[in-house]
Amino acid sequence: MTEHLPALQVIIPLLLAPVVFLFNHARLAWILSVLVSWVGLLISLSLLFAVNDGEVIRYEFGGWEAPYGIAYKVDRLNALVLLIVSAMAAVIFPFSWQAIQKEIPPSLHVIFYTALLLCLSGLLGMAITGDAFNLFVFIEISSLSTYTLISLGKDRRALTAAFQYLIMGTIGGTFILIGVGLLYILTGTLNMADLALRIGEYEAQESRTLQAAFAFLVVGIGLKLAMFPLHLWLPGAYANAPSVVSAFLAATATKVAVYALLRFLFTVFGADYTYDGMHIDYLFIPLALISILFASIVAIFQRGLKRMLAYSSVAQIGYMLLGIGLANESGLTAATLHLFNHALMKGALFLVVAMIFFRTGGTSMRYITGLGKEMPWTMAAFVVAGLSLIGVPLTVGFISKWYLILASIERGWWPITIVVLIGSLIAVVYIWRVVEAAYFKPRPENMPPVKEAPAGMLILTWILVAANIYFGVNASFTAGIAGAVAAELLGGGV
Amino acid sequence: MALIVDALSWALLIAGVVLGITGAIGTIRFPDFYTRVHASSVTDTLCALCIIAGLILQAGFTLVTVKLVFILLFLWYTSPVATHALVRAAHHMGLPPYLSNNASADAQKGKS
Amino acid sequence: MIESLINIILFTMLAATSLAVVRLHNLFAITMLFGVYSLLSAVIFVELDAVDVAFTEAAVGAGISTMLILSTLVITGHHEKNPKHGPWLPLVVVILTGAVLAWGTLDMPLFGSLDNPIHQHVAPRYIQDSPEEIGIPNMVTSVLASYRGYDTMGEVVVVFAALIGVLALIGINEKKCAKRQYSSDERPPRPVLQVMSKLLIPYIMLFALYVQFHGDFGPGGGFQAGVIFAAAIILYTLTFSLDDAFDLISPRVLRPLAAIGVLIYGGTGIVTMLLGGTFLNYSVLAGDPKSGQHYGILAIEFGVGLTVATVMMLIFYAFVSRGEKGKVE
Amino acid sequence: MNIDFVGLYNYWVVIFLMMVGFYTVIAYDNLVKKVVGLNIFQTAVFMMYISASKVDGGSVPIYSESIELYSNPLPHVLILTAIVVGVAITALALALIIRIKEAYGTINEDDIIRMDLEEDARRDKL
Repeated sequence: MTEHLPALQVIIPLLLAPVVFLFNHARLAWILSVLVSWVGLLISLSLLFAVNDGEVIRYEFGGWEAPYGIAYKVDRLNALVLLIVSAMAAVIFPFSWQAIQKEIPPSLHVIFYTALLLCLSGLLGMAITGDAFNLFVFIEISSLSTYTLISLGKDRRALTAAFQYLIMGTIGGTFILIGVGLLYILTGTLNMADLALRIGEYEAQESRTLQAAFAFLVVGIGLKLAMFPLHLWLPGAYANAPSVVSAFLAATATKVAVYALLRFLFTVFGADYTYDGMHIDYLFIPLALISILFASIVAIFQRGLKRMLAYSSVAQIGYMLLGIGLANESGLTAATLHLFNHALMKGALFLVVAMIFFRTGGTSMRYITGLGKEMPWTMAAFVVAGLSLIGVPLTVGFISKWYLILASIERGWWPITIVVLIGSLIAVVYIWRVVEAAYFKPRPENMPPVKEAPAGMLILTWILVAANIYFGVNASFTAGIAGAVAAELLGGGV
Repeated sequence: MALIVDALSWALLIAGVVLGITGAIGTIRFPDFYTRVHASSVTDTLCALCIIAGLILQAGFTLVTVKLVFILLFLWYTSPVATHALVRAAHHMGLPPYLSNNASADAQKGKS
Repeated sequence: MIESLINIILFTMLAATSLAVVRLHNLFAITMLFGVYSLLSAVIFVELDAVDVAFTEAAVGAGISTMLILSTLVITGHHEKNPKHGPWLPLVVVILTGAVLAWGTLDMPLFGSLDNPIHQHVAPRYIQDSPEEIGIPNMVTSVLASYRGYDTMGEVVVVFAALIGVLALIGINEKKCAKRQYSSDERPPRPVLQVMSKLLIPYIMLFALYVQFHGDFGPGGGFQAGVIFAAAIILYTLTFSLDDAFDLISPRVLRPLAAIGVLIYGGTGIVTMLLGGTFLNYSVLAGDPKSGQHYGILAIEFGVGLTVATVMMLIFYAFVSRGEKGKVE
Repeated sequence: MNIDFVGLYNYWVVIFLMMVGFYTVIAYDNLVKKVVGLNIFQTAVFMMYISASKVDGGSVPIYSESIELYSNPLPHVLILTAIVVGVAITALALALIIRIKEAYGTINEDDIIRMDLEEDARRDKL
């Protein structure tokens, strides 16, 4: 059965979604989803270990060889992203049961889990496929289920947020479809590896059609990953979705989109064309710097905790784009590493938010005030994950920023270092606002007393918090993979 | 013989096209909803007959002929019903027909 | 020459229709014009040899989409407010983007030329070998169901995901109306419509079955068949009433069927895996690869048809019951 | 540069349609109209793929012994999938619009934004 692992990674959650819907029993749906997420984690771990020495696993659907049929191709980058998605699912799915009891009406629990499984399989399918059109199909599976999940939020704004995301996401998806179509018109193939081989001729000619395809793909994927001027959907969506959904999306969805960007820029178009032909660094570096500063500052002024973290996500995506823009191995290592690290910290932070909502019924500053004494473990988790977000040494956040600073110095652009540091300082400000409210202000009189969050939820959150510290202290495993991925991406080749 | 069939078929096709255009012009130019529906029904009936008959003559007697005849039958079956449903719905919504000169003001109001 | 002329005229008509859609303010009129736009697209698809696509566009764009927009308008009202801000900024953005794109097309491979790379690399294999390898004449069905069968499975899952979304958002209100079908003044009997649609519905269903099973030889397949089958039930609902339709096919029956359709598709893949092939490799289903392909395609097309038909009916039920009976309790 | 009008006309109309759809999405406030615009935008892309699949003198890609030249079947398959994705998105968007109408009483984006801002202002007073 081991040769089927790449297919099983996606197919198990994909087919369990209708099964869950068929049984129509909420608790069973949850148990099945949790089992699936754990099996998925095992599969992605074994895939990662299988490809860690540089081997590439291929899987051909329908038995048709690569350019004729659809093929999966797993290398280190795929395996890392698969691990991020399935690890986050493995923590967040068990967490979800208690969290949704207060946020989603019971009649919709089965539908919630069906949509969650579809979203998981969509993201996994995006991260593993080696076929450009298949990527589009899985983008749409994950997007449709994401719109559904966001609209389940309690406030009516969840509806408008979902609608706005639907419009922008569909435009993004259609742009990707146009980009893929133009590539197909030029080369006659849809397989990414095959595209990479056949595209060289047009790169040399400076074909306008190829440039258009490049632009469409960057803008389309940029919409999906909330690249700075295209990020407008993200704050509303994360702020109004049910907390578990925010946690899952913040930890995985944008990461997979960044992966898709890396795949197109480096595997399909190749590093030479991306940097020397299209000068993507001149686009990404300014955008990244603006988004780091702008989104971080906006985050300070947010009333709600979720909205604040959402803007912080936009800033963090800026760090990843900066890593890509710096165009050297350390920069790409930083970007790849930050995929993993940001998933850990944002996952932990949003789970804390979910616990606060679970106990207090709200997440704006009013509800957080004085919580330090009432929910000590929850707030402690927030502090540690917050330190990681700032980039304090011994946390994962520090490792990513370390590589970024290294990359900017290598490139000789030391002012960028200063911007990265300023970004961290602003992060200190917005994390401190929460800490100050929680620890140094008394609980308002009119708020009802609260208890500590349930042990099960706490344990799962602290697993992520512990991972923040573990991979911050011992970064050799993640940095090793990220470094190898960066070398592979820059070296071109498939 | 082939020439006669061809000529006949082209005559039918051209007649069909003329009827179709007549219907289209009527749909745009007639004064109110009910008369417009009346104009458009020309395209569903005689125009469709002429064009399909013309096509049958072009295709010769094969399986395609049978299919074309079926299309014509279903068209004749469904479009009067659809027109009926349309007009009936309009009538129930209270859209007054365009009658004589003193009623025309009301019709204009109903349309806008 | 005459072909290029037809092509240019049709495309120009399409552009004109799209402009008309944008400039109107009555949403009912916009919806109907959008249906016209879809039908016109379908005609263009036929003219460009894409008969399967034309079939789907006619059934989906002109049929289902228009239907859904109309049933939404029943709830939301159909008058558009005049926009308060001026159209200039978006217009400038759009014209600039369009100009850049048009500049980008100038070195595109020209329309219709056989030398284009798109016709050279992968496509000839499908055209030359698929009648031999798969054993069915319709190449679109071969590619859809076998070479790129995994994409089609994704497509079925997308349809299923849409159902999940619609059920999560508006649900289906199964509560019966208190016998108002034929007695009240606002909904008088409709003898002509009811008799005629009773006569028509069996033929529509028969045609759906024909499209389902004839998809190997001519245009058609599970998706189109599913939509046509759903259209029969939609016609019944419109001419009789939602309660009658619920009596005929209850949403409680349809919901599990929608999931089962996806599972039939995926299950076929699992079976091929267990028999030693890769996922969706139908060749292992029988001793002879060609008949294996045949069985596989039959099975998955059935799954597609089942899911699409049930999902379309359920989505329609959800929209109409929201309009007629209000919120789900 | 010598521009081939007939060979590129389809792509220009595709761009025109895309821009019409795009304009409808960004310039109008009515949510239903936005969805219609989105559909036009998507249909434009379908046209692009299908135009590229056509071979002059080619025939419908259904095998027959008397036919030599066929149009390319692969874009047809891709667009079948894309059409289905399009209708799925339309259904979901319309369901969202119904809920928005019930929650806000309007489907005009300007009004919705205004109501949200007013709500924010009320919450600030708390």
